Amino acid sequence: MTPAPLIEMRHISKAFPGVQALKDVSLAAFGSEVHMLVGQNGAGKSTLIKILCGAYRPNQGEFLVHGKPVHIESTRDARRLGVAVIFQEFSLVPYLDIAQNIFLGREFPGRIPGTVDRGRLHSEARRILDLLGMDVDTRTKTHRLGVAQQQMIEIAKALSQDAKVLVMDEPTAAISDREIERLFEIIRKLRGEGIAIIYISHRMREVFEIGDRITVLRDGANVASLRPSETTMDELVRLMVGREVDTTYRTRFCERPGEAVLDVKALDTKSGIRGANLTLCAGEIVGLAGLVGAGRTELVRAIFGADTRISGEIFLKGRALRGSPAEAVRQGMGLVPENRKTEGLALLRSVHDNMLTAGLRQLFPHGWYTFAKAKRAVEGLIKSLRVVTPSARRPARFLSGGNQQKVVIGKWLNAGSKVFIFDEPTRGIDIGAKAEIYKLMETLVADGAAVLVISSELPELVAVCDRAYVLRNKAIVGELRRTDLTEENILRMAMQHG
Amino acid sequence: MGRLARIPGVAFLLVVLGILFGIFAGGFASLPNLLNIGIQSSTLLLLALPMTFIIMTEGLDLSMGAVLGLTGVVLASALVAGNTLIVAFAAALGVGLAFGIANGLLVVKLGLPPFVATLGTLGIAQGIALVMTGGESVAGIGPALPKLYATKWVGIPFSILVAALMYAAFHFLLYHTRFGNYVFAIGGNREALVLAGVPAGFFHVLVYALAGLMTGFAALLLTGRMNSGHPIAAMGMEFDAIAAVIVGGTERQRGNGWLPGTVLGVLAVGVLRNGLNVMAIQSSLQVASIGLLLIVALLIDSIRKRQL
Amino acid sequence: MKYRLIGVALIVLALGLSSDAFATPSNLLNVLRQASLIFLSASGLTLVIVGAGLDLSVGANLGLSACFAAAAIKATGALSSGFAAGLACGIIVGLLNGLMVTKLRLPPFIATYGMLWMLYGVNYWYMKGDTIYGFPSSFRALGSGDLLDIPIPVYLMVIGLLAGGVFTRYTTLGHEVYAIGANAEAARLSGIPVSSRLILLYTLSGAMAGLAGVIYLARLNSAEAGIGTPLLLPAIAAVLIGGTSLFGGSGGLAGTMIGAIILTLVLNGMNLLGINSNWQPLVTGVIILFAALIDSVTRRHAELGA
Amino acid sequence: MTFGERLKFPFKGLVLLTAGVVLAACGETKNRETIALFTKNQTNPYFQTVRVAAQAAAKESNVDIINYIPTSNDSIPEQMNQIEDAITKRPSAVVFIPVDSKAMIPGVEKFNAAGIPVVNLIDRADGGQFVSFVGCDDYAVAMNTARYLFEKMNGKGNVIIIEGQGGSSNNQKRMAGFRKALEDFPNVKVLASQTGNFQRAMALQVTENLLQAHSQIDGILAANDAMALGVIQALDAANRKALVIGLNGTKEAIDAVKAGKLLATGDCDGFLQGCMGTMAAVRHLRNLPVPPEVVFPITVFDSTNYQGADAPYEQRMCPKWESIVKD
Repeated sequence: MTPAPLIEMRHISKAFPGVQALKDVSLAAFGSEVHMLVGQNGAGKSTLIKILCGAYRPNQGEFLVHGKPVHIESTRDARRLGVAVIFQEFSLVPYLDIAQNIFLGREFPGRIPGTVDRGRLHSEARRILDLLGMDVDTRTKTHRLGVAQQQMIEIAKALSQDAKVLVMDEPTAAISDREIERLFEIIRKLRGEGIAIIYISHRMREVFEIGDRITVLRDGANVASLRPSETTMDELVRLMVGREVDTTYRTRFCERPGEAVLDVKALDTKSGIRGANLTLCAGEIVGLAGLVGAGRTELVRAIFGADTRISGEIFLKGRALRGSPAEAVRQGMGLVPENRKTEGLALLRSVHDNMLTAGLRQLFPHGWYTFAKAKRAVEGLIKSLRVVTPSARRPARFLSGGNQQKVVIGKWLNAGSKVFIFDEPTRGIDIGAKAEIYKLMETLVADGAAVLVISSELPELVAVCDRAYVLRNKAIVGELRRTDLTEENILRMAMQHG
Repeated sequence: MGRLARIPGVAFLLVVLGILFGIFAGGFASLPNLLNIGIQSSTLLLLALPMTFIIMTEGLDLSMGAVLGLTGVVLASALVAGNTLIVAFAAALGVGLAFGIANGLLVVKLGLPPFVATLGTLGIAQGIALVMTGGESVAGIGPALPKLYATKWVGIPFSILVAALMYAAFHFLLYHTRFGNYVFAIGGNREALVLAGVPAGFFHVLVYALAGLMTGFAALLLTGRMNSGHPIAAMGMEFDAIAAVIVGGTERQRGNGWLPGTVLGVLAVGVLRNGLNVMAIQSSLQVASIGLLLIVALLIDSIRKRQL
Repeated sequence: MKYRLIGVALIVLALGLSSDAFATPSNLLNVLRQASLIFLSASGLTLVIVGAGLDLSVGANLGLSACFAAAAIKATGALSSGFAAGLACGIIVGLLNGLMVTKLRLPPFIATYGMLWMLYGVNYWYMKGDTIYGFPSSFRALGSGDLLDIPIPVYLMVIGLLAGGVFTRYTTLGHEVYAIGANAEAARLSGIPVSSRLILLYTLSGAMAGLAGVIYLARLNSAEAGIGTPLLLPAIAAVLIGGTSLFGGSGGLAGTMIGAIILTLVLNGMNLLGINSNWQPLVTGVIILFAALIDSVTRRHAELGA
Repeated sequence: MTFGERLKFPFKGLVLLTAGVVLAACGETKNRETIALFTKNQTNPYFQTVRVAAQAAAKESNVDIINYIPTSNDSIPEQMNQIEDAITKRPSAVVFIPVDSKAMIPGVEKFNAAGIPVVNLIDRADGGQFVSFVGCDDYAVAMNTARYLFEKMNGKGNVIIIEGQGGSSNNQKRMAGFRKALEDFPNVKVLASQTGNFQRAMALQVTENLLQAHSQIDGILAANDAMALGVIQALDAANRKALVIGLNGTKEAIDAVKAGKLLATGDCDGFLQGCMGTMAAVRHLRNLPVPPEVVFPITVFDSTNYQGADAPYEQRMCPKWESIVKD
């Protein structure tokens, strides 16, 4: 008889205007267990954990702690019951220091009412940081910390609530493999201390590496709850997507690449890239692999002209680029940036307007904008890219991650780009949409375009690229042809020290 | 090292202006003149302190000048009607607080953009003040306020004392209380504050209420200084306060506030105006040099930011 | 937008009922003439705000352009030189604002607020407190004359409105401005040359302020250093009442025209009803809040409904 | 980036820039007596004439004039600051036009406390000790000019009044003068009384609106010349006729009288007051007798008697003190 769950949610339903987010969902968190919660975007995962931590209130459903019914009306109730959540967007205040961030809203009262007992605040923070093996000064302002350190502060925040149930929403999305390893060590340690961990992830490898139990959500309903040992990756994907998803992202590889479309020679940039050489031919999908911080984004931003270049040459279809995004776009280059929401789209504007942002000069060379032509171009792309949206007038804000990415790609198709740069195109996108995006890359390349893609998902890189460059601390350290393009080779090159 | 990188361009400007005026403007560096600068800048500082909190929470308050005019007139009229200074001051604080809370509710609860909401309350406050007084200044406020305003403690005039006390209070509020943490949080990551179970809306309204309250204190100084209340005496002071805060290094994004910078900003404007007056510089040049000061101070910051 | 039209209609109705002199065609034309001046000075500013910027130097720029235009006409006697001087001054100031915001990366609030003070300084120095007055009636007709008994400034407003409408809807440039306003970094990474577009916007704002200065000179038949000062807040109020959001990416010139008309209706109504003008800031403040409340309610409704 | 480096970079460019600005304008001589002249704002030509006159009078009696003009027009706190800053310079005497008659009393008391003699010019302050008040009697000038208008309207008809800025004392006195004149002409009917804030543009707009409301307006009283000229613009635009009067007797108004557009303007001439105010201060410094009040005879310039008053100010000379002050 497995022990009673620390906390349990039963028959939870939640509806937002126009959408039934959760239908009769149950979830149990058992002590000393990592409970993986998987499902596509929009399956209701984040809604479920927001209900668990009291940010949302369910329409129906009940909460049980050790089998006894309880009420969770607010984040305070959840915290009282020992539930702590780490969301994907960090909940850190940049200009407060680490201790102030950890105890935000739960400061130790000082002598004078309303004040904070700073001594105790910092000593407690120090204690928790030592627990996590972080030697950073608790007085450092968090805007000075790297992404990985901020991740650790989020965990410290949860531990400071001596949480019995720790919920983590895609914690490894933005950190390096070394840091992921460190995170898993801490998770195993917490599990050992009897803490129940609910772990949301898109990365199949993590599910099997650390998961003790898996719950699959699809379209707001429980689909399955099983042990990793009882299932395989393909079965999980099928459960999540509810239909057969051929994860074969790429059918035909490029045998005879066309002429060199992009040629980068001895590129040095202010952002730290040193002596990068790179070529990209028409019809090819070339990968850029490397650990977080290896400089892949810095490299492509310099190629695109978004960051300043110190020295070196960039040739696009034979023409030397002086180095501004406007010039790069005019010459047919398009960048699908790392963070869609801040650099790829204007969230408040409609799908229609977003899709036209880059292609205005291309569609209307003489400067006169006509609605009819614009509408035709956008409607065509919505159909061909299968963008799921009630109308072209809908603000981009209301689209799912996958559809937003398609709008960005549509933007570049409108601009007639021939060289596409994808920076982490499938981050935060569910399995179904991932496959579509890679299929899109294939059709682009088939029409003679060239694609340079950055991805931290090594299995995807291996499955999609004709060849790949590997970067390590801001320099290209090697190139892997199709034949020896394997995850092991990539990791070995990316991690080689010295 | 964090502290040093923090010093805004205006600090250097202040030092340079001080040295130059000390040399060229006879009598500038004398104690009475420095006290003058202190007195002249104290009212503006009372407005700039809460304005720092507002700008840190990505807000703006255009109504402070007009509300100061109104609270000044309320204070003067209450005194003329024979009330004691305490009662009159309480009335002024009440009116200021009411407008502060109104601004807060409009911006936080009704979601109006701060520029628009406070432009609206600017008109309302100015309108009430004008209608109350028919545009005339309110005189005959009796001896109580002037006596208080003229008091000195260890040679330090009343207005500088009030300004110093208020700075200490705001410094304590921002850096030593929970409320201060929440001001950083509202500007830096409001979502996180809500998720931490803190009533972020309440504290956000409090930020605007504080600004309204401070116009009551500023009214004490302004009416004391003029020995009368005037409906539109403080028009335009809110722009000077905003400029002083921004020049002082506080940024609208990410809750990057620095209270000492605001003091530097206020003093820079005060030193420049006083120095040019003492040197009897041609008035049109005085006007242009204020604009120049603002732009040069920001220029230094933007160049340094690009270097780091 | 339709809420604002209803707002205008309501005010016209209320004032028409309470004062018989109000609803006469000549008074309404008179209101249009006065509104067109606010519209002209606010039209360039509208586009800057659509591009998520701000231009506080509009009033001071208008005043300086008027003074230079006046001096030019007096010196050369040719009206065209007046236009040239006014526009040139406006354009140069706009260009400087644009360069400060883009190349020097100064926050627009402070850059244009600093420019405001510097322009006043130059204006006081240039005019030394004097007035330039007395201009040929052909020039004065620009401000106070009629054509087919419609005030000439109204034609300018209509032309400005049409030009603005064409620019924002039917030119790629106009769409780029909305893109920059909504998300400048995304626009830059979409190949839109953000800096040069912003410089164009600020220059345009300066040019319109310069043009408004010349028309103001024609209307007043004299130029002094301070004529621009009281015009900044009404221009900004007109843009905000018109529904153009300060966060950028939305709104337009049609809204600004309605905002200008609402503001003028208020003063016109109060003069006719003999209400003491001390009430004027109060009424304007209430209208600004009312227009903003309509906006936030409709936007919130749209969000929930979508 | 050590602190030294950081200081080095901005310091160089910065010092040159600011030093250049400040140095270009300084260089005051110390020895001669100095008179601090406080005027209300930068833009109203009326105060420019006062400044020009004061300069002329000062040159005659070789004293120096230092001008204190608020950067934002009619700003009370700023004039208060300028008073304190002026005291540090220890001027020999002060000629003072208060921005507000009540709010500036503490300022005048600061001069008195510092032992600096003050001549109150144009706007009578409601407190503080003065060597003398020099100015025209707003009340009487307004009354006479209004009477002149009503006589020209042979005592009947409709008029509208365009008021000055609410807070200023000379506006209150001028309105009182208009009201007194109205009492003597019972069947002159006031259709409306609205403010133009002493600004030409506002007066123009207000008049445009009032012309719509009232079809029959025979006379328009404006509290100063700038507004009167705005009224004239409105009348021209609406091609309406009305008898317009203004106050102050500025050169532009005199030209309008010459051109027949303006019926008359009450003489409260800035130039004369600038001269007499400065001379009063100089006489006091030379301990020559100065009467507590120097109020000018009231003349109403109309199409007949404007000669002499229309010469440009630069060429005009200050009259002899004795020609004005008959003790």
